[in-house]
Amino acid sequence: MQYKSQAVATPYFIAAIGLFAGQILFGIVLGLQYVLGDFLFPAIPFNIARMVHTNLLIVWLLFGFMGAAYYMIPEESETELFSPKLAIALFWIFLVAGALTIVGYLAVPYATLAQLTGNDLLATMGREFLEQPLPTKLGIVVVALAFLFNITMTVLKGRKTSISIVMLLGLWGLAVFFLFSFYNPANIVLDKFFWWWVVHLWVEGVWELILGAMLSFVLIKVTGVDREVIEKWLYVIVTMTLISGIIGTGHHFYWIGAPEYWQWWGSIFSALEPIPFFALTVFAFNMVNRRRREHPNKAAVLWALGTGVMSFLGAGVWGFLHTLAPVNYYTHGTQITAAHGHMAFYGAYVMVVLTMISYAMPILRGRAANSNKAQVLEMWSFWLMTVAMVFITLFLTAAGILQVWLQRVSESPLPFMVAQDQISLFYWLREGSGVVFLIGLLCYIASFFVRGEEKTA
Amino acid sequence: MSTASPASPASGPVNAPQPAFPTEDSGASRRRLPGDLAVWFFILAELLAFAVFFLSYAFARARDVALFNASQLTLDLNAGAINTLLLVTSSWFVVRAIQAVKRDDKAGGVRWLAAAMLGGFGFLVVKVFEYAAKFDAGITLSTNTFYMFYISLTFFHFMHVILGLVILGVLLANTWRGAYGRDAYHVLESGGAYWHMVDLLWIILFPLVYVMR
Amino acid sequence: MSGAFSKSMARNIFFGGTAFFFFLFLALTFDTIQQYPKRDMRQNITPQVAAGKHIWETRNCVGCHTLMGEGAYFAPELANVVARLGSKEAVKAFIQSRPVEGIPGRRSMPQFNLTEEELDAIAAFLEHVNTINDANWPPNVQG
Amino acid sequence: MSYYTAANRAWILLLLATGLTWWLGESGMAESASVPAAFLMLGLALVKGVLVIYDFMELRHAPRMWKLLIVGWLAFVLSMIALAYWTGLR
Repeated sequence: MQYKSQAVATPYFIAAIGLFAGQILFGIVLGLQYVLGDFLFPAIPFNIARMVHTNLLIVWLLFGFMGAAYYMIPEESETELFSPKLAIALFWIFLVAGALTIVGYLAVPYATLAQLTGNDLLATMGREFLEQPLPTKLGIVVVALAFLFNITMTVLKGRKTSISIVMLLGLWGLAVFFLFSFYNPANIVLDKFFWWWVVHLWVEGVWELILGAMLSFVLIKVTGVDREVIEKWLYVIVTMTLISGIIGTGHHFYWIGAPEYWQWWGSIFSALEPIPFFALTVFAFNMVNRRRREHPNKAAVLWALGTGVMSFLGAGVWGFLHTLAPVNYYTHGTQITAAHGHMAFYGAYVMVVLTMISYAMPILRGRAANSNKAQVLEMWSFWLMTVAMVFITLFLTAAGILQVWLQRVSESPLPFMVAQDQISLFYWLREGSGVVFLIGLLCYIASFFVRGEEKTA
Repeated sequence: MSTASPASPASGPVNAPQPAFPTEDSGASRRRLPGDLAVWFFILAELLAFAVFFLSYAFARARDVALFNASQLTLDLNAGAINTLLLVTSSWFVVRAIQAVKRDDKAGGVRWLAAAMLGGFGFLVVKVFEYAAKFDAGITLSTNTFYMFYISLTFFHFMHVILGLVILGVLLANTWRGAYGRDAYHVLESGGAYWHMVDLLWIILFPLVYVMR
Repeated sequence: MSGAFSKSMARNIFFGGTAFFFFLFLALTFDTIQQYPKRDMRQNITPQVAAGKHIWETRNCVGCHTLMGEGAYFAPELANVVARLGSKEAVKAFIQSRPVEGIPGRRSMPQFNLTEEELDAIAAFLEHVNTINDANWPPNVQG
Repeated sequence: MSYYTAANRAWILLLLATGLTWWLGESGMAESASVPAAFLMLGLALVKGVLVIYDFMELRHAPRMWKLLIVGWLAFVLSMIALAYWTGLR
């Protein structure tokens, strides 16, 4: 660790992994509810568990992004963090606010929570992924602004690299587009249109800048390839991302009341969206092949390569699978979407955060890399989680294809619930894969506690 | 006959600020990609986006030829043709500007670039009149599939012309400042390549949307 | 190839390209908003429909159902539920009749204990959604 | 021919080809002789495109990969348009 203040990243990474574990536990509950409908009912109905599952995902990824920024930015800027104290204070504020929100979801009925937290003053709750109570949303804005202030000041007083610029742009974009979560008109068509300005422009826009910057940072460190080369690639990839992804938002506007031309604009530009992900894969492998050093942290290299491949498969291939309007007409809102969502989030964002943690945590703990034993266990966790996710995706895709067939294409379409009963076998298989994923995650956590001969920094 | 002689003043590799992009067939360093490699990647991306757009139009037309032919008749063929002439000529002006700068003829570079921008502005003016007539007639993106494509394609291209003009403006200012010359025309070539791409796209767009039936 | 690819050029293209496509997106958004009055049936958004949307949100219905295909995939699509069940009354009756303890072994909808007024509102909201021009989606009445 | 004159020649040819395309449309040829006229126009677009690529973009002496990519793009797009036109005839 080159700069003392990078140490503030440690609690962020630990919190991220803790919340990740929570997310997966609730994922297992959800998967079980798909096949045993009354599991935990009425104590934790499906919608509550799902809210916890998705909100925890968002929150822990944000913890990961912030931790990554606190780790990367001082090193990139070649200066100490503007205010480490602020970073620590924000950590506790964000963690407590996040925990209270989850407790709120689980402890009181959602309608009561809405009433208690001032949803009648400004109704923002109850929309997918934006279920957080008003104080939490405001808290996110405050924490994000203070965090951005801290990071931006650090960059301004130090060296300004392309990686910092792309990272900052991504983080600022994240904060700015979140503001659309406060816009909730009574007109559902308008509501849905601008809801995507948060959700799509996050995950298929500015988050990809953060992803690119994080991956580039780790690749520079573990391969020793010239910064110039990596930063050029970074620019090419993020350019491709945004020129396809911004208009690509249109693939969400097909069936929610927007004009029909979005079916063309959305299809054409989202057909190009796999290209940047493909470039990312080529980039990761190319850099690792051209490496000028053998970094002792093999696990981090594996995660970096995994990010390239899995984000291309999950976001690129599985996204393209159902993005063209004529296909999407039949697959919209089915398990196909769920399949894509799972692999895309895992392949792109979960894996890049784990890449960063894998690279940075040993250094934060005072060594260049973990012991061989610990790394072997971590690689096991990589394969367990990744293979499990591939199977989750395949089973959900199979379930989705069957669902589309039975419920939408067939001559005598079956009602939703009848079709669901027909495909429960795939839900069982998915649940099994989910358990394997959980085992992989437990291995991952265990790898932090494995001792053995350590490689000195 | 059409190979540039190494002795010709500007086209030889001697003056190129950047070494050639090496390929197996590069036969010494004769073969050279003008401009910055980054710009060529961008051009490829743009060409790809337009290709998907053009083909979407072509195959959508094949499914409803009567509608497309009927709607196409309402377009202003003359405006389209004039715009082709303007863009082609403007592109040629840019070539002349680069040739001038390669001779260290700064004033010539400025003049030709200004003329090229004038051509681009002319294109925009013609197009604005054309749009005004269409919008007055109550035509929007949602009128029918043909007009959806007509407005989408031409407007997408229209914005590229605007971007190209911004780029030409920057190049003009830099040429004026004397930033380019015999040994530094790399950026100028990059911007020029982009402007030629805008031209190339219109060369396909014009017959496709305005004339072919 | 070193040098033929300059980072500053790549950076300029990134900023220029991003601004370009964002402006294009804004232009399309502007047109969309112009077109909305013809498609979103806003003339039918009564205070009751607005109240219904509020019920929809505060009961987190989207956590199980989809609405125009967006939401969770655990329970049926609701944009066309009025058409599927036949009437607003049927929708109200369905919501009202959910057993508190659920149905053993089956996916169950919670009993929300809505008042008559709230039931009317949510039904009015769902009826409104049913009339929105969403390009003929879903493909059939089953959603 | 040096590339100074190559560009000038390209410009003249481009003007002529544009005029021809315009005449095909304006004279009603595109209407009456639609199939030959359409393919003639696509051919003209190919010639014009190659002129722009070779003499304006200066790819005539560029590395083969790049020349092939851009000309290949042009040929691909035009032939797919021709294919689409042909499927629309029935």
